[in-house]
Amino acid sequence: MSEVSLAQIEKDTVATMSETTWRYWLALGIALSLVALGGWAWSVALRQGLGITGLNEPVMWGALITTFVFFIGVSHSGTLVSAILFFTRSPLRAAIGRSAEAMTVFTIMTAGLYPIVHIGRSWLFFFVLPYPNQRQLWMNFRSPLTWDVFAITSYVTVSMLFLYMGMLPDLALLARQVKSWRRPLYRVLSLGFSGTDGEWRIFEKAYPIFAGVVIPLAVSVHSVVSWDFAMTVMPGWHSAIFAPYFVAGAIFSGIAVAVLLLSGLRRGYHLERYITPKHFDMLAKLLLAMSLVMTFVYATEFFMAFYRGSKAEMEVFRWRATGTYAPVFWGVVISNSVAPLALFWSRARNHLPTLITISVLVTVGMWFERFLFIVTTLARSFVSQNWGNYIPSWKESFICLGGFGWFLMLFLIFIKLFPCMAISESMQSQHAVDAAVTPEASHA
Amino acid sequence: MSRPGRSARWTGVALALVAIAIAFGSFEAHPQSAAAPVPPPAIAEVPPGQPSPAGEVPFNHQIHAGQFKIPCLDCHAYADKSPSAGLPSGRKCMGCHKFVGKDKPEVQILVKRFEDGQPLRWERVFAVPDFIYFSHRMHVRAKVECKECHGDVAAGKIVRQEKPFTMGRCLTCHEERNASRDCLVCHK
Amino acid sequence: MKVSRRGFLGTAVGALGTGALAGCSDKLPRYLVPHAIPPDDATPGLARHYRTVCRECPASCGATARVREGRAVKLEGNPDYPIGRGALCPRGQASIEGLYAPGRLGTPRAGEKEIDWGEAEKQFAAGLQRALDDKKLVVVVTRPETGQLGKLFGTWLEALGQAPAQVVTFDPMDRPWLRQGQERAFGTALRAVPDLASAKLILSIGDDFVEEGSPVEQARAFADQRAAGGRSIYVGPRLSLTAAAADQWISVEPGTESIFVLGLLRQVVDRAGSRAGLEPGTLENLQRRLAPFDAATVAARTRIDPKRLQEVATALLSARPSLCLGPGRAVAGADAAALAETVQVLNAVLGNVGQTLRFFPAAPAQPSMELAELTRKAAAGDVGAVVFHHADPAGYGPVYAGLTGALARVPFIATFVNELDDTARKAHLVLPDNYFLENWSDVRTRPGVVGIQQPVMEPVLGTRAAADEFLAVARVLGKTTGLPKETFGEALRATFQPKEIEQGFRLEEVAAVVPSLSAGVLAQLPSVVTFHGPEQGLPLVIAPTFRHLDGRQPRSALLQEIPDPLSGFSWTGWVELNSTTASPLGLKTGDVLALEGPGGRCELPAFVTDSVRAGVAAVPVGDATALLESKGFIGAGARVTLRRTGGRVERSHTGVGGAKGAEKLVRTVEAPAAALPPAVPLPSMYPPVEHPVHHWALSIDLDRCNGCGACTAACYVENNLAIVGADQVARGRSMSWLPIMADVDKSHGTPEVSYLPLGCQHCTAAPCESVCPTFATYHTPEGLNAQVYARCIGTRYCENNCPYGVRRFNFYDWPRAPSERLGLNPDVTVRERGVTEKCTLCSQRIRTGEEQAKFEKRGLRDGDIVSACAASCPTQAIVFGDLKDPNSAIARRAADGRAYKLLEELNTQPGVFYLARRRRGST
Amino acid sequence: MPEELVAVYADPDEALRAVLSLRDRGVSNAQVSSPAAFPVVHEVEHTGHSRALGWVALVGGLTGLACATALEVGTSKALGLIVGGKPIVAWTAFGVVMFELTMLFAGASNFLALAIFSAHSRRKVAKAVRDLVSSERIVVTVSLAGMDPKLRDAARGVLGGALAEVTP
Repeated sequence: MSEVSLAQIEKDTVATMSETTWRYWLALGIALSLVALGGWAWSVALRQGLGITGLNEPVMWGALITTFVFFIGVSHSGTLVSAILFFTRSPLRAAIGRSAEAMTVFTIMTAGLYPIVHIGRSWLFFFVLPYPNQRQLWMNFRSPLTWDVFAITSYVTVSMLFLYMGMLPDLALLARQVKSWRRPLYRVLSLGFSGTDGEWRIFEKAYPIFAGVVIPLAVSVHSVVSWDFAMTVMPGWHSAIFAPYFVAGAIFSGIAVAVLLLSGLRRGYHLERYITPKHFDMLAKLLLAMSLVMTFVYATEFFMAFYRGSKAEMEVFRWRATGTYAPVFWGVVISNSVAPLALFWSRARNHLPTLITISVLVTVGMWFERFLFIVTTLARSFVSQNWGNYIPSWKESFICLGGFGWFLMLFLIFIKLFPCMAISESMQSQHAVDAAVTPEASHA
Repeated sequence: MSRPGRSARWTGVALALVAIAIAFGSFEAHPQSAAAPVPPPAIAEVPPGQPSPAGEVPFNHQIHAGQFKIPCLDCHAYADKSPSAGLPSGRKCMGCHKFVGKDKPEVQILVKRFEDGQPLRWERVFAVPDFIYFSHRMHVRAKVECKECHGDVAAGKIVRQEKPFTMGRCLTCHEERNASRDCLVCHK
Repeated sequence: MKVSRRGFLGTAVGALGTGALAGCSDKLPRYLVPHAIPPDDATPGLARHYRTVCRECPASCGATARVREGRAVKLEGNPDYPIGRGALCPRGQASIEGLYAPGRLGTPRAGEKEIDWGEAEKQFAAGLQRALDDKKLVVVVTRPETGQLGKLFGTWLEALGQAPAQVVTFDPMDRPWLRQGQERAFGTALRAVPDLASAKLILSIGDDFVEEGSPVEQARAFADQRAAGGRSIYVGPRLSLTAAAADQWISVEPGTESIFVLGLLRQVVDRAGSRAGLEPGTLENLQRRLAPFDAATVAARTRIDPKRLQEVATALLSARPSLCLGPGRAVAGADAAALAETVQVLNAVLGNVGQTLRFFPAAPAQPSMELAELTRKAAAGDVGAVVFHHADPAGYGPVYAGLTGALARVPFIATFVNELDDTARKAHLVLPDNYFLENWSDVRTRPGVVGIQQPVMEPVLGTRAAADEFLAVARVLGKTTGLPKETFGEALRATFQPKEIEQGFRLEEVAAVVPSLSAGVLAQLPSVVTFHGPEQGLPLVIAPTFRHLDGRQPRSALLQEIPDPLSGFSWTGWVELNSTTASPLGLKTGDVLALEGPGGRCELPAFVTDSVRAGVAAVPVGDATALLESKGFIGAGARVTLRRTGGRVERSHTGVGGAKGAEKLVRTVEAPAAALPPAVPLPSMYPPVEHPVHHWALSIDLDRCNGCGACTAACYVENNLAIVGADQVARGRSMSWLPIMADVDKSHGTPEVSYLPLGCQHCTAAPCESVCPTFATYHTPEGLNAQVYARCIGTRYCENNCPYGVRRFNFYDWPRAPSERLGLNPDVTVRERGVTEKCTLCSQRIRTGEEQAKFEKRGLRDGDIVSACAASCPTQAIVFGDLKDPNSAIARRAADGRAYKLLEELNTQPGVFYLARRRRGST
Repeated sequence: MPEELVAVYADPDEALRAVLSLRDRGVSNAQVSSPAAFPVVHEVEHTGHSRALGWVALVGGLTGLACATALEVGTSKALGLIVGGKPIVAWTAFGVVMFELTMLFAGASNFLALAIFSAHSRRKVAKAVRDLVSSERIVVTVSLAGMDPKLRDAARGVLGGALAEVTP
């Protein structure tokens, strides 16, 4: 970080909220269009039934569940990366932590919609919630879907609190600085936080505890989502590797999406001073590491299938690589395993267009990777008479696109309402940097 | 805010509107290849406590069951034999009304319909949803009083569903009487 | 003509009967309407059962109709009736659909105009009067009416002053060559009753007796024969259900089946002729006539291994008594009567006559007229009026083109129908008859058995009994000599005892006769089938299927919806081509082909398979009629050309099992008595689940199952399964709870096909249950895997975690016509969209049965409760019962060495178990 | 006569120097209000509930665990439905929801504790003073009430140039 005055940090951050460029409106317009499209498609599904999707007899889960798993995955790295950077005292966190956390909250809010969209009777979704009712009925706590309900609601609650907690000092600061309608909003939301030394002590004690809660929760959530599949008996799903595989995949896709969001923010709001090549370099290294992990997982899956000798499982994996979806499979291998290898070269890591390209590939690749393992298992399970195929219908794809629009919309609204960089934390780390440059100043 | 920014805002809004228009217009216009949209099935429920019209003849339970103390099973004759309790046939009504109450206008409707060989139509008051199997005869056999579910029909002129037929009520009673609480006992 | 299901829905249905009490649709009625005068025998809420006869085909199995609130809701077999013995075929199961079909006619029509019955009778009388005035013939064309109705037609004609013989029996699926062959072999007209069950070896010359004839009876007898260790050989061009159930399938060069049989006969006569008890002259005659058919010649002409012929002959000679049947439709050419004669000679030489082939004197022939004669006379303008009675020659395309054309010269045509058919479209007057479940009649399909068809409900629509209209018009004309004064039903009823009506039939003593071969037998040897039509075409093989059994496309949406078990096509016919025939043309299954035959053309999707002989094209009978020339019979002898249209038809499922890399679901044991290796109990973390009182279960014997699909159809009717239409079936959204899966084993050379009804396995450790978040599916204390629709939110997680893939999802609220709603089973709810459903083991029947037993203060007996599939299974392959009852039939089956469970290694502990198929290998 | 000295610093280091020199001179009751957790906030003597935070989270987590256990065992027993051949009380399966609720309750109680304890601790500093804080204003206050006059002077001396007028 170059020489930036503390006031400049605040000014630049406030600018992201108050100054609205044409790029912002364009992005918001696209987001809203996608939401409208997805909302319309969903309304058709609600009125007519899930027959409007491409789902069929063997393949009962498709693009909608893929999108759910994908967004849960993306949600992972935000909070997780932020919390891990916090514990490693990384100076990089200040600039990117907030957007990463916001990304988590909004992706999980998006992901949470999909189970509701994809069930046959969306209007009875409340059947999975624990509440005393006249039917005297409860949910089945043995079902991974029930675990999902708890895991996701816990995770979204905790992630929101985590985001909010980290934002308290900023909100307090802004409540005193900004005018207009924002002022009462920030005042209320800041919960009276004023930056007294006592509060800082409590804050600095509470925040690590919270971050400590967040990390295992984040790991558990994607494990639970993986258990939606691993707890079944289906070939290709029933595997102990699934939890770590999903967590790794989640971080992988999350980092890719974080790269895209950050580069967008940086470009849109000229935050080059804060979101620096160092950040991208770090993310690129992480991306590369996760890519290697994913490659290892893919190899392990195949190895296990053929080593174990289960006929059905061998067939699923053989078909995945050579059957109807073989082009998708090899596309996924290229985007998730081969393309990120370029990041071994520091020139690729520091060349933003390359990194963005790889991130886009990984984002798309991870969506299809989820699609593949969901669909190939279902289409090729035990009873060969039931083998089938699945292609998402247009309306179904619109609902999926709607999710991307929804996420983007929430994120864009967020950056207009709240600081997308941690002001307080940035000032703190800027000060630490300054102090390191002139050590005599701090220890006089 | 600069000028290009403002125009861009309108561009964005316009883009969204166009997208919505495309979404609703062009796609809706396509013929539905699949099944036609069918509204979710509604169960014609009579809300509890609502007085319900008594069909063609304003039948008075107060007189029949209250004043004259005619047992329920005399008219709802299948309640101890069949899952369905049944309504009295025209002939059954005429069994008495051949002789009594012939001057009353309600009875005259009955007599007229019977002589024409036409059935009477009654408004439904009590109903369980289609997915529920309820056997009157097993409940009569278990000595469940009619009024435990149907309320004191002899007390009012017009029968109304005083308490809702909720699953919780069924379950509580089944539990108290040690009857089966297996789902398939009632759900069909 | 294809019946579009969606097309049904716009049709308005007339006023429906009142008196309905129970709700059986998804919307409860607002009003309750009790009877003015209650029927004596009906209690609302309880089912009544009436014995009657199924009239879907001339086999006329006994049937029991279950009637709820005055509406027939399900047809079962009549367990006491000697022919069906409690089972029904899929057509019989689907027949109830016709009662509530949206296309049913309720009002008479004159041309396009709907008229009332008074006007209809007036026009009917006027048409007949004109014919009488013009001194022209009045002819009745009827479907086979073997009982008193058939006699009534003669009496009626006589009363009109016509010859009683002017009755034409129209039965396109009749196989007259079988009767003619018998008559030629034994010299007299006889009625043959084969006894399949006691034959040690059955040789079928293309006779698809599981599909045609009296399928329920024959299928059961065949299964019994197999169970008793009998063997069977099928000679024909196509692996039909019958061929698949047989131990060996031999396909000879198309058309040379007669050579094969002659060669076989020579082998048999050479080796055992002297011991056959034939008259010396006959034997000599046979030897002389059969001399040219030595093994080498036959092998060369039929293109089979010469050893094969000797093997078959040896098998026939060593397994006595045997039974030779045929020729069936698939191999019957113009000279089929001679081939049938040869087959009977074979039976006689093998000593089967009187053993497995019993003969009865043929019933005294009703005076009748041949169809050809009618055609001739009509064309000559001698016919003044034709009254059709459930006969639709125009529906068979070119086959009866002669008659159809000649009808144009008939001034008055009236027809009695249930639904508008092609003949009715040409008729001047269309009179809607009651459905057979609303009518009185009787049938004599078998010497000694009279089936009584009694109405089980009031007519749904404003139809009238055809017989009564015949009487009414006679009264209008004032010509009632010899005709009953009362209604036909009353007259018929008076001829039976009440007890007979209650049991649904009357038995009569008939003595069997043992005929001997006539001396001049085989005076004319059967010739090879000659194929007409385009030179470069392929011989056309007619494939009898359940769905197309009456030779037309079925009107029944249910029959259309159920896929053919081997080809996987539903809502369409198909053309079977061997892969060696199809691959040079680059054809794949589903490619639409235009077929051109001597009589016409049609378009059908290809089914590329090894289950048909190379170099032929096999087409289901309903589609094949469009290709045949006007010969008046449906059989072999046509040649068809194939041309690709570029279209595609997708199938409901990917096809059959047995693919490389697939799990093998059908298990087989070699040799009749062999058992499977005992299953190793798998360890579990959890204590075993107890079933305190009952453990309801299903067992399916794969050795008995022939894939007919009666269980599937019965399940549809019993459980209100939705019929989703061609488009949705092709998308894989069929709602069948018990589809028939085929398993093809090619490891022994010729493909061996087994059929596997695959419904919910009712696992004790069901993977579907533990994943449902709302407890919509769980394990009941009685061993069922229950599905509570009201609690289901449609996550479809259960469907994903079902290794058997038997759960179904309601993608839409499937449309049902208002009239179809009347036929719904009120004991089963209609599932709304977004809900998962699957086989419940007929939980409604279990509930009703248990309630009834409790109400009567008694225990349950084995057989008190039977699931719809088990009740309908013609071969008794499916048995339902309580595993906790050690004396139950199912408990005995569970102890069988062939018992196994599907995908046992997953430790799902299914409640449904299968008995392995017995493989006997080839001869 | 103001009861409180209020000094405003633009530079966190200056504020730190001021606080340190106040401490050197025996003034120990200085309070700092800062927009960020600069080192200066750690140099002030502190009394508060921060130690209790961990315990609150622990208790919250245990409450969540207890709630989950009660919910799962209680409802499963009440329904008594057998699914998948598993026991009614299936601990392995119940573990997941127990974990999730433990974490949820721990996090939520930690957050609540933060809100409550912060509110409690900031009552020592006047609101008008807190409102001065901004990115360029770090406020150091010294309460003069009951203070030795010598120390008052020392404090005034240290804070001298940075003193601001505050109208309460």
